[in-house]
Amino acid sequence: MRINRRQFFRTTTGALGFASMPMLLKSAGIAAEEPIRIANILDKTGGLNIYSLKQIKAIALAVDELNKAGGLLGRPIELVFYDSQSNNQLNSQYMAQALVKDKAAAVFAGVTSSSREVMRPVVRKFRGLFFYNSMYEGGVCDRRHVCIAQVPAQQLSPLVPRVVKTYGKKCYILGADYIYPHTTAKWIQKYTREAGGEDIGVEFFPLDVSNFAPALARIQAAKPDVVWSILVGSAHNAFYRQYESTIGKAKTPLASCMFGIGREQTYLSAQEAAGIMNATPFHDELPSEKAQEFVRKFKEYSGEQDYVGDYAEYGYRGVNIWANAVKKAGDPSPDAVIAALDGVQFEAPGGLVTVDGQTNHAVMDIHLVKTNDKQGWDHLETFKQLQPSDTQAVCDLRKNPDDNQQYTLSL
Amino acid sequence: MGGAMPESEILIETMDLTKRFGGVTAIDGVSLQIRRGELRCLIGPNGAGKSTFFKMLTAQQKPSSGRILLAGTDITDWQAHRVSGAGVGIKNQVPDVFDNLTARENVWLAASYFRKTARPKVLVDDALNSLGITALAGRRVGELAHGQRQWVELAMVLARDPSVVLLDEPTAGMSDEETAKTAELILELNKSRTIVVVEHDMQFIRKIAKMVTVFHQGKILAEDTMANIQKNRMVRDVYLGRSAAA
Amino acid sequence: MRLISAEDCEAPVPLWWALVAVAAVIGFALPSFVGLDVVMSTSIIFVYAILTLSMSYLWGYCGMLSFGQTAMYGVGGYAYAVIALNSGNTTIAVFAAVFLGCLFALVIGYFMIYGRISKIYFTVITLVITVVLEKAVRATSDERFTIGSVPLRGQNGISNVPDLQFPWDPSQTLFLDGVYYVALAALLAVFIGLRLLLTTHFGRVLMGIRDNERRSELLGYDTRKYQLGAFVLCGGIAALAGVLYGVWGNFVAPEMMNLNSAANIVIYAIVGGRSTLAGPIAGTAIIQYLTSWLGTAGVGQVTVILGTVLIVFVMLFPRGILPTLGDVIAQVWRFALAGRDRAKLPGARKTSDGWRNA
Amino acid sequence: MVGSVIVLYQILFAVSLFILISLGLAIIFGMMRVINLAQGEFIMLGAYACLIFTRLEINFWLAALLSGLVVGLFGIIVERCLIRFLYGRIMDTLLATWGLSLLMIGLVTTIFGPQEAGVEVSLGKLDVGEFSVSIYNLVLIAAAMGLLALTYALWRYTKVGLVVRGTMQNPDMAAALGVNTDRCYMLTFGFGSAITGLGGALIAPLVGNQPTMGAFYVAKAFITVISGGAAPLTGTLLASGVFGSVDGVISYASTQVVGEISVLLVAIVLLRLLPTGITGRLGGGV
Repeated sequence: MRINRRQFFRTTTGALGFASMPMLLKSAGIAAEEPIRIANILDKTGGLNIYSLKQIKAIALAVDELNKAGGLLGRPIELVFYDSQSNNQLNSQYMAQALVKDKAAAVFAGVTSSSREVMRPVVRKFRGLFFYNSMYEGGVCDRRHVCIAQVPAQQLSPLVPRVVKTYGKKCYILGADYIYPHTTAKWIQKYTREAGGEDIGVEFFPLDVSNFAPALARIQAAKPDVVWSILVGSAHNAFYRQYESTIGKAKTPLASCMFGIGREQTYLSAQEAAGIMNATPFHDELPSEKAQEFVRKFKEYSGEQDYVGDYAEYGYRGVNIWANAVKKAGDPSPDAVIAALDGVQFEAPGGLVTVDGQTNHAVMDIHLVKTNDKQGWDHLETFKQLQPSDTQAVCDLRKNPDDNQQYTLSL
Repeated sequence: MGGAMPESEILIETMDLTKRFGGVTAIDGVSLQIRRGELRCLIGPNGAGKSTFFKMLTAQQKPSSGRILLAGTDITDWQAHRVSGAGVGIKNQVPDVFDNLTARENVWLAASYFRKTARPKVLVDDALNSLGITALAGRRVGELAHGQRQWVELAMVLARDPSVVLLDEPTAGMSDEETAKTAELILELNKSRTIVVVEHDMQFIRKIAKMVTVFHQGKILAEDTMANIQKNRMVRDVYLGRSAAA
Repeated sequence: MRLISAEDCEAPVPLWWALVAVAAVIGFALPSFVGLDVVMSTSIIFVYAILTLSMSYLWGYCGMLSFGQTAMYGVGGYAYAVIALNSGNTTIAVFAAVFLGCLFALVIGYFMIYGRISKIYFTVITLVITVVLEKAVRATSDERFTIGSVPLRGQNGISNVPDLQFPWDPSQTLFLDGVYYVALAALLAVFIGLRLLLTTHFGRVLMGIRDNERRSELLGYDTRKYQLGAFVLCGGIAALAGVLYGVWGNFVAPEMMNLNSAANIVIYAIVGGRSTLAGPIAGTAIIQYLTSWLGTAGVGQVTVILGTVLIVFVMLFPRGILPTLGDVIAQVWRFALAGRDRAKLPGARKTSDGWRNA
Repeated sequence: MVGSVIVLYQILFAVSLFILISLGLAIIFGMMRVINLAQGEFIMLGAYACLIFTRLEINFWLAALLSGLVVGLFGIIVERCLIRFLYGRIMDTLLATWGLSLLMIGLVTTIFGPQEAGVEVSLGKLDVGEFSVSIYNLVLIAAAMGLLALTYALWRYTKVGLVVRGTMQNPDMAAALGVNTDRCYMLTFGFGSAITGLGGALIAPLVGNQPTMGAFYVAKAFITVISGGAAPLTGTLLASGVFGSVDGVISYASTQVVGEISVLLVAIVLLRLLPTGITGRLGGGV
C-alpha cells in the first residue's frame, strides 16, 4: 500500500519535492521516528470533484510544511489518501480502512453533508477524529467531528443585510434540492425579513437540471429586485450563463452564498460572472500577507496557476488546527486531541480561526466580496471573528459530550 | 377422459368464425362441427387458413368475430392455458418445444401439469415409450433432428392426456416409415380421443381419413368422406392439382 | 456451467454441497483473520451479491431482464429505515421492509406482466420505474416530507439508520462483524434457496416459459402467474439486500436507486456470468473489490481503469468469468473422458439473452 | 397573449432539447439496435470538441460542424474497434459501451479537469412584453428542427438513405444485392455519432462543459427513442413532441422535478398503451 500512496502523491501533487519522501524526512531529521499517520478521503473522481481537487492538494501542502518544519512532537506525518469517487458507500468503507488499517490519528474527509453523515457513525464506532473541511447547513453536535468552515449564520448575517441594502427589498431564491440549500434559504428569508425585505419566491432544482428556461420565465413574471442563488454543482453552473443571456445582472442583480466555492467564476466568461455578491472565509484577492503568501505557496506547490479558492484554504487550515491541537495535547491520539481542541487557534490565510469547544465548529473572519470582471473577487469588507451562533444555539458539547446527532436548526 | 363415448355429441363447434389481418381475411365465416371421437382431416392449399384456424381453436390468436364452443361452452375469450386445461392439445406446424431442455424435461413439464393427481414420472415414461423415443430422453432437444423434435412435441401433447388432439402437419419432414408410424399412432389415439389433423400428404390422409374438410381462401369449400372428396371436381381444381407437388 | 442443463434441474450433487459448505466455512472464519475494515468492505460485497442474484435469477432463469431491481432495493432500505426509526424495533422493520418490497414488486409486476408487454419494454419500464423513484425521493428535502417522526431528507438520505437488534433482546445490537455474519448467512440462504428452486416444479416451469412461452401456455400453464410469482420473489430478495445496505452503513439514500446502481447490478451479472447462480456473486466481488482498491491505489482517474477492464472483458470473456472457466474445465474433462459427456458442450448462451426474444 | 407566447416558447425549447439529445441515438439504437450507453459521452465529446475549436478562434457555427465531424470519426473508430464485433450481442454491447463511457469520462477529466468554461455565444436577448428570451435558445430551436428535417430527408429521399434502411432491415438481402453491409454499418454508426456530437456542440453554450454531463442525457435519449418506436426519426420527433410539451408546460406551471417525473410517467403510460412505441403500428418507415 505504501508504494501506492507514494504513486498517488506523484500523480496528484505532480513531481514536486514532497517532504514525506525519505530524503526530505532525513533533511528534517525525523526520518527515523515512527510517523503519525493521518488520512484524507475526498472525491478525486466523479461529479463532486470540482470541490475536492484543490483541497486534496492543499492538505498535502500543509502536511509537507509541517514535516519540513520538523513534523509533530518530533515525529513525521504520513498522509494516506483515498479517492471516494463521489460515492457515499466508499466514503464509509474508506473511513473504516483509515481508522482500522491505517490507525489514522485524524481523518480529513467529505465535501457533502450526505458523505459526512455516512462517515460519522463509522468514526463513532472506531473512536476516531473527523475533520469536515466544508461549509454546510450547521447543527452537527459530535465531539469526534470538527468543522472549520463556515455555517449559515456566520456567512449570511453579514451578507443578507448588505444585499437588501444595495439591491433592494424583494428577493427570489433559487437553490439546489437538498438539505443545505433548503436550510440556507430559510436563513436568507429570515435575515431578509429582519432587514425589512421580503422573499417573493423560493425554488429548488435537482442537481442534474441544466435547463433553467422555465425558472427564468417564472422569475421574470415575479419581478424581484435581487435573485439569490444557492445552486450547487457543475450542472447548475449553466444557470449563471442562461441568466445573463435572458435577464441579465444589469437588470436584476445576483447574490449567492455558493457561487465561487466550486470556483464557478473561473468556468464562466468574465462578463457572465461579474457582479455577484457573496461572503466567504477566504478568496485569492484577500488583501493580507498570509492570504497572498498562501496563494503563492499553493500555486508553486501544485504547479497550477488558476484560481485557488476557499476549499483549498479549508483543507490547509483544517490540518493546521489539528496540528496545533496535537502540540497542545502533546499526544496525537484522537481522544487526547479532542480533549485539547477547545480554544485551539490558527492564524489561517483567511484570518484567525479559533475552535469553539461548545460545538467543535470555528470562530472565523468572513469577507464580503463581489466577482469582478477578471474572474476573481473584489474585496468589499471584512467581518471579524464571527461565532457559529446557529449551531451554538442547539449544541453544547461541554455539557453533554456524548451527543452525536445533527440538529435541524430552528429559526 | 377417453373411453367410449356417444358418437352424436358435438365436441368442437365454430360459428361464423372470422380472422382478419389488416386487409387480409385469413378465415372468413367458418362454421364447423366436430363430434366427439371423430378423426377429422383439414386439407387445402397453403394459405387456405388451416393453421390460423387451429391457432384460434387453441386461443393462440383471437378471432376477429364469431364464436368457438367446446362441448357446448363458449371458449372464444379464454386464455390459451385455460383452453389447454380444458383438454385441447395441439402440435403446431413448426416444432414448438423447449430447445434448451432435454427431451425428458420437455415431456416432464407437460406431464407435471397433473402433479396433483397422477405421478408425472409415470406419464413421462409412458409418453416416451409410446413414441419409442426413450433413447432420446437425455438429449437436449435443440440438438435433435427435425423429425425427432416432432416426436418430442407429440410426446408432450400426449403427456398432457388431452381429449382433443390438434395436429398441424404431423408428418412434415418425416421419413416414410416415420410417416407410417405416425399414421398408426393417430389411429391408435383416435380410439380414445378426438383428433383433428391438418395435412398436405394425400397418401397419409387416405390412410387415416374418415371425414375431410377442405379449406380454400379462408372458407370451407367442401366437407365429405375422403372418397367423395376425391371425386369432387371443384376440390380437384383448387387443390389436388397442387397435391402432386406436395 | 451451461445456462440450463439436466444437472441444473436435478437436485445439486454432493460435490456442489461440499463446495458451498467450504465457501461457507471460509466465509464464517474470515473475520478472525482480517481487520474490521476488511470485514466491513466484504459484507457490502455480500449485500450487492444478494441484489445481483435477485436480478440474474430473473434474467438467466426466467428470461426477464429487470433493470429496476434497485427500485425494490431502495424500497426495502427506506422501509427499514423509516419503520425501525419510528418503531424502535428493527426485527419488525426487517420483515415489514421485505414485505413492502414484495408488495411493490407485485403492483408494478402486475401491470407489466399482465399487460403482456414485450421483453425489451419490460426492461425499459423497470429502468424508468427505478429512476422515477429515485427522482421522487430526491425531491423530499423539505420537512413536509416526514413519515411518522422521520424526515426523508431527499438527496441527503436518511442517516443514523439503527443497528440491527437481536430479535430476542432489542437492547443488544449487532456490531460490524455481526452485520457481516448476517449478510453472509442471508447470501448463502438466497443462493441455496434459488438453486433449490430450480429443481422444483415452479422453477422448471419458469425455465420452460423462458424457453418457449407459447408452448408453456399450450401445456396449460398460466405463464403470467408464474412470471409474476418470480418477480415478486426477487423483489423481496432485492428488498432484503436494501435492508442490509441500510444496516451496513446506518444510511439509506436515493443513489441506491439511480441509473448507476441499476447498471452496476447488470454489469456484475454479466462479468460473473449471468447464466449461472455463482457467477453473479463472483462478478460482484471482482468489480466491487476493484473499485474500492483503485480508490486507494492512486491511479489517477479510477473510471479509466474500470472502463478499460469492462471493455476488455466483453472482448475476452463474453460469457462471463465462471462459464468461461467452466468451459475450460469441461474441455479438459471431455478430453480426459475422450469425448464422453457431450452435454457439457457450451452454446446455450444465445437464448439466455432476454432481448433476443423481444 | 404574452403568457401563451412564453408557454409556446417553453414547449418548443424543451422539444428541441429532446431532439438534439436523442436524434443521434434514433439512428444508432433506433435503426441499428446498438445499445450505446456511451451516447451521453458522445454528446459530451461534441461539447468539448466545440470548446477546443472555439478556443482556436474558429467561428462557433463552423466549430459546431467540425465537432460533429470529429465525433463522427470517433464513432467510426469505435465501430471498427468495438461495436463491429458485438452486432447481435445486445447485452455485450451494453457492457462494452458502458465501459467506453467510463473510459471517456476518465480521460476527459484527466485532460481537462472536472469542469471547463463552456463555449460562449452571446447573441443577446429578445424582449417579449415584460419577458425577455435568449436569442440563442431561439436559434437552438431552429437548429434542432433543421437538423431533424435534414436527417429525415437524407434517410427518406436519397439513394444512400434507401440502401442504409434496406441494410438495417435485412442485411443478408442487402448483401445479396451487392451492398457492402460492413461499410454500411460503419458509416451509419459514424453518421449517428456525428449527429450526436453536433447536438452536444449546440447545447454546450447552454449547459457548459463537464466530463460527467453525459449522464444527464443518456436515459432521456433512450426513453425518447424507445417510445418513438419502429420508425426511428418520425418516432423520435413525435416522442420529443410529447415529452417536450409535457416537460415545458409542467416545468413552467409547477416545478422542474414534477416536470421531469411526469415525463417519465408519461413514457410508462405511453408504452403501456402502445407497447411497440408511438410509431409501432406503422411497423417500420423512417
